[in-house]
Amino acid sequence: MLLREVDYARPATVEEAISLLATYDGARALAGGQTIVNVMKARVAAPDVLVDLADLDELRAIGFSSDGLLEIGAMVTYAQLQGSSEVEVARPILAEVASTIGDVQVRNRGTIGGNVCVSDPTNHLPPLLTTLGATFTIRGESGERTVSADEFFIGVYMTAVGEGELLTKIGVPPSSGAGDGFAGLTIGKHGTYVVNAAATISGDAVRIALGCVGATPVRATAMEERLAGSDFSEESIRSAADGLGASLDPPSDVHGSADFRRHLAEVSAIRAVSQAAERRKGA
Amino acid sequence: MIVSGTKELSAPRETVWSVINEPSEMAKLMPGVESFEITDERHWTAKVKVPLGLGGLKMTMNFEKLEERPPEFASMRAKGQGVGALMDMKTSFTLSEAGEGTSMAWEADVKIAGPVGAMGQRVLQPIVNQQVSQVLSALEKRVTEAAVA
Amino acid sequence: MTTVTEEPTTTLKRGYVGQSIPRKEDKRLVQGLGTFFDDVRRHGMGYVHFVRSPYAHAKIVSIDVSKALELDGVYGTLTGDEVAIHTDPFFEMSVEPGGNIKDYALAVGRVRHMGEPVAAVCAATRELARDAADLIEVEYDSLPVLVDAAESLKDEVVLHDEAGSNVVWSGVFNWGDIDEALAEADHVVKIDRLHFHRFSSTPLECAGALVEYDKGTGEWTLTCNHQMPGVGAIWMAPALRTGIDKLRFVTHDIGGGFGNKICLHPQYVVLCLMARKLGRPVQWTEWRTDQHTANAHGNERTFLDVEVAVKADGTMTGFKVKALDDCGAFPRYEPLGCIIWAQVTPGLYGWRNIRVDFTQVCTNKSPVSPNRGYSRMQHLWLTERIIDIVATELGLDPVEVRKRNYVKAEQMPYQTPNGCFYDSGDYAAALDIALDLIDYGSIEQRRKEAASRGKLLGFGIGSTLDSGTNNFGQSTLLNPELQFSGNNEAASVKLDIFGEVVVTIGTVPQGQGHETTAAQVVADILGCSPEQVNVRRGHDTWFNSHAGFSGTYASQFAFTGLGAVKGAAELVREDMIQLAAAVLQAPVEAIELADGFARIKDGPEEAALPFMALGAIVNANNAFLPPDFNPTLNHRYVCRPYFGMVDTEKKTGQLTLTYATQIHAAVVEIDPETGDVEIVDYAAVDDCGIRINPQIVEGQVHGATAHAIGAALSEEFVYDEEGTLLTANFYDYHVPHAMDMPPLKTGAMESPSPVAPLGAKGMGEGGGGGIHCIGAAIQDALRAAGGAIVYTSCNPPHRVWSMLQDPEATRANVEVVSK
Amino acid sequence: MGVPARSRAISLEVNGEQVEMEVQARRLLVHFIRDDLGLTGTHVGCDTGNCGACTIHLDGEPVKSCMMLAPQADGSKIQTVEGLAAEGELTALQQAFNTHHALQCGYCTPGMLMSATALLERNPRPTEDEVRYALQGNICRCTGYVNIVEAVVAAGGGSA
Repeated sequence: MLLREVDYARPATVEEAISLLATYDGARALAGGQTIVNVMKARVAAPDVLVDLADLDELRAIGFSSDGLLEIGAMVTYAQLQGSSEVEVARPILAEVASTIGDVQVRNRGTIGGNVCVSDPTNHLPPLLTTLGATFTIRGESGERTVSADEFFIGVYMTAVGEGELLTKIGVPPSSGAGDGFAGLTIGKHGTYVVNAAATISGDAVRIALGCVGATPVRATAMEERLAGSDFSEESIRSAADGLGASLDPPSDVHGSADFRRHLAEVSAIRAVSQAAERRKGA
Repeated sequence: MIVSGTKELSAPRETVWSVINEPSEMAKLMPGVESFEITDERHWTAKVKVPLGLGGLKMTMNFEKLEERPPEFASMRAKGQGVGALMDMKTSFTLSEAGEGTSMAWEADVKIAGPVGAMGQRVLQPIVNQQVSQVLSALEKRVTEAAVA
Repeated sequence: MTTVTEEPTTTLKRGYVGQSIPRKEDKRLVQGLGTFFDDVRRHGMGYVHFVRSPYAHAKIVSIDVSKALELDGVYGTLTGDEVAIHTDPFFEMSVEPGGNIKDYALAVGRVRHMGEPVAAVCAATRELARDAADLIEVEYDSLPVLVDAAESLKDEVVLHDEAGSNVVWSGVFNWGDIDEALAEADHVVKIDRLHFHRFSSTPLECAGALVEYDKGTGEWTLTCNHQMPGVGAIWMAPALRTGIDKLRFVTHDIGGGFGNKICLHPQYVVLCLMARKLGRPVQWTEWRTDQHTANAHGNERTFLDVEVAVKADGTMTGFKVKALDDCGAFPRYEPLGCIIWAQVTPGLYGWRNIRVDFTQVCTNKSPVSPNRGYSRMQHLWLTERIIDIVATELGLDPVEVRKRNYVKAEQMPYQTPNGCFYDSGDYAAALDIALDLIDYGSIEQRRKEAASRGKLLGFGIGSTLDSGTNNFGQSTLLNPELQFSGNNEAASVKLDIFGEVVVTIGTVPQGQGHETTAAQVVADILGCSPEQVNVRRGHDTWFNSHAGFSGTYASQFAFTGLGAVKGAAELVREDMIQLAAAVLQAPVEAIELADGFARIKDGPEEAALPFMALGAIVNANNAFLPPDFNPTLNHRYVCRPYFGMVDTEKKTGQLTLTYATQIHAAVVEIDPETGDVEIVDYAAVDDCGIRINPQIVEGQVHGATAHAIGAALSEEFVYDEEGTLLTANFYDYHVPHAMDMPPLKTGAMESPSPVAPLGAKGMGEGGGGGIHCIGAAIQDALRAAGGAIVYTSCNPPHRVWSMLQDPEATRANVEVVSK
Repeated sequence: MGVPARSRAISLEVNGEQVEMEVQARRLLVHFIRDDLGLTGTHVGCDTGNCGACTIHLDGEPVKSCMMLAPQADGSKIQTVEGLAAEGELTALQQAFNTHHALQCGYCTPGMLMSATALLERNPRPTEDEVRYALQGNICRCTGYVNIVEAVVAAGGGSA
């Protein structure tokens, strides 16, 4: 409940934030703080310097890029995603999933950037953004780069955001008729996921990513291949999921054995794909 | 938690042995080692900071050599104490010749107690795997360099 | 939300008693103006932080506090060695071997559970105390860990060397003749193993205290949230080598207790030593993780080798069982749990032949402490599991089989095989109310409808008793040397100078609304409104309004607490009437107390004295009163219910006085693909006799139900084999939130207690009805998917899924031998 | 501006009054409110941000003050439970909590009130489901939420 001593800075610009992150050893960005403050309370991890991004308004914007990509600033809160007309128009699944993260208070503070940068395997957004084909823009002193989800999520609590770098925004392609689904089993309603799955069907192609079964979102590639061009009937979805569980090496914990997670991975994938199939245009 | 595996290394067994049996060499392979001190030939201490995105987990690790049968088998115990976590790890390596190279079978029994142990059930295994894979790729690089040198 | 209330049938005269008047406590609490112990500050106060063991079992090789002491702002430290020098081990209730256990305030030489306090440090701020704790270096040498009671029983590893065994207590309870009953039965149903899991009520406010030491008088003042200070003092004073008069407990508002704040004496002794050592006030606030890890779990109990005697018509005549109770690392309040269950030996049923072979052992887990439904809930779960397993195995209807076996209304008062008296109740009628509330007739139709959506629907009943006002004499069934028996509670009522009615109670409430209900009772007796009655918040030893075991526990406030309030108010009333009669020169029979006046019945308007006049006369203007007439308007009363003595040979006696009935019914839907259980309909019917304040009673029913639902579906303290608690916080120990809770339908009956002063039975603990009915409903739902038997009290999705995967594994646990 | 420091002079509005204080960077907002400002109505019920007993309004929105550092509140307006009945008159919601017996021990109540007040401000007549959704981040161990939900619905003029 009580933190170690820490230095705190609240930069006024993104450049200043990056410079602080690059200058100070053990500096970490502080976004909504809904994970990192808790971790610091337990003294499990202890950054030496917190760089509070609160004043960086440019990271709080939701808009569209010139080529129509939905661009979400890293400091956009879940509550903002819930209430955003841009998200509603371009990719409503983001608001739908955001509305089940944590609780009202957490959604008022927690940010999309924080969610992905924490890269906790139980988080909602990593698998979802993986299937949506999101891109992640990372800025450092030497410039800006944009990476895919596969490149972004490196491990538990590890992402492509390196020392002295900052995730500034996330780009999400608009649905354009695609159907998105998200399913899984939580501990209590809207609770932490035991296993989750996100699915996106765009034309004939389907992308499926599983959460809580590995260090990072796991793509169900075999299932995706089997479903390519399918009619997405319940039967074809179910048979495509066959063997998905066996292909995974999920962790065990108090909420489920590895076996239970293998099973839930199949169930979640089936449900996410079914939901996506129902929602795609012309379905 | 027991993690194990086999790693094929493209260096002669003696070279691999000389790296993994030398504390100062091993220290270079481990991620996040901030300082390193040899107490005697069987004991050494490292201060490490396990690099996690959230800010790093600081630990003081005390290593003890348990058994060695050059150039094929070594085991050691590492006890780590940090804020919020206690770690007790027993590892062993078995090296066998595989053509020009070496096949290394390794096993680690990792126990983590304290708040981290309770909080991190879901993530410890992936984190340990991450650490192990980093050590292994560093080892591969190091022994390959050593074999060339 | 539906609330159905049966119109109570009682002839008792009602005034404010019986009305749902809004609580007096609320005004301060809704403004954030309550005072909880952590809100209290003292000049120069230091904050205490405990250094806790990360190991479940280890020798302490060394403790080095020097680095902590070097930190600026650190006031001092305390270690187990100092504790061993300055205190004696706490009193143990058990006979040998458990009685030989040495339990100190801090670990001495060895730690026996994760989170056990090893050292304490005190500093100028909370943060500094924590910093300093991190600098205390403890070297441990780990020992083999026991996390399974059956393993403990082998004594291959022994936790307490001085006891020589992990067994705390064991004994056989044998009433009637179970061997004969089994021999004469048409069916014998055998169940190998049932497991009641570890959980606790986890009150939202954690434990803690502010402790001040007065060097001049040698007295300690503990501003705290201990819910049973009398018992706390009995443990603490001898350990501190002082008299009980040197310990003053003060409570204000307490953020929930549920029994989990009864065993705080180890931490409080540390605070007392620290306050004395440092010569300054010290305070400690427990964290949630510590509360979960190292304070107070409910008793975990395994039932082995159950055999039930059943007649061809479904009448059950008895059962036998081996109960193995796991009390964690130290007994503390135990082995009381080894007997408390016997208050409800037969549950609600008429079987007369019962044998319980009871053993309690230590393990390397958190110590236990009483927890809402203490020890009876575990036993009632057993009886309800027996009923439903027998029903499933023999194809009996769960409603019919209950009605056949319930004790009948006409049998009341009913003497149980072990000598307790069930005072009143009509279980079958209560069950009918519950069945109506959930529209029992439509279950099969709803089952079909759910099946069409791919869901498994199930229905279950939980019938329990909340036994109130316990007889401490039952402790002598465990240890005949113990000098405890009976029970009592005190209260004081006075009329002050300006006519204020002031009530002080000993009961240390933690949310049960005692200020309100006590005011209702006093208002009726003194003829004023509850607003005029000032019931002092909390407990203060210096009020002298408490008895030996004062506190809120064992569902007894309505009996002893209000009994004491009633007694004191009646004495004050007597004074007021006599005084008014003297002043108004009228016979006492002519005086009535009403509307804040003592007046002559049907007399002229001026023949009335306001309370203020009475208070002023006695306290300030009394020279004219005759020398032999001395009304005080200030009385303390002790309510001491009569129990009689227990028979330690036969293990019989009146262990408790009132029995409130709860009948719960649940309808659940299981998602067979995930094992997720959703409660789609729920009814709770409670009969606690006369309800002093029905709204408060209903609130207790809601709360007890929520605890049971949490326990049935998600709340579980799970340990790994190293003794690490895996559910040490609210992330992994999931308690129900507003979206998890189903709508609750409640119903009520009032079967007045013939033995209680106000006809009101103790209530509030409930009997874990939700645990039983949800387990039964899950078992019912699983009939359509392999027919697994529910063998544990906690069924989160992964466990339900396992039962769906391998129903045979659970069925192998049960065998029916029929003639 | 942006030099990292162990402490920070912060300035914020608390229940309508301006407060200025130097705080340690590591000080949790809830401890600042309770220990430094003496507003002890805001409670601490857990150490992981789950229970919501510490809920306050930050610039009008409910947040958990145990998951924020005090310096993060620099420049903001906060309201605590003590600010609800600032004029001494209970709000309709506070009154409904009393009438409907929506509290027992009262420890979760301040957080509940802050979450429910925020709900009623943006949705004056919430349904039962909306109330449950809005209160999901507040744990109560006494009431089973039944009367709390009922009180909030009633305060909004509806009936549960």
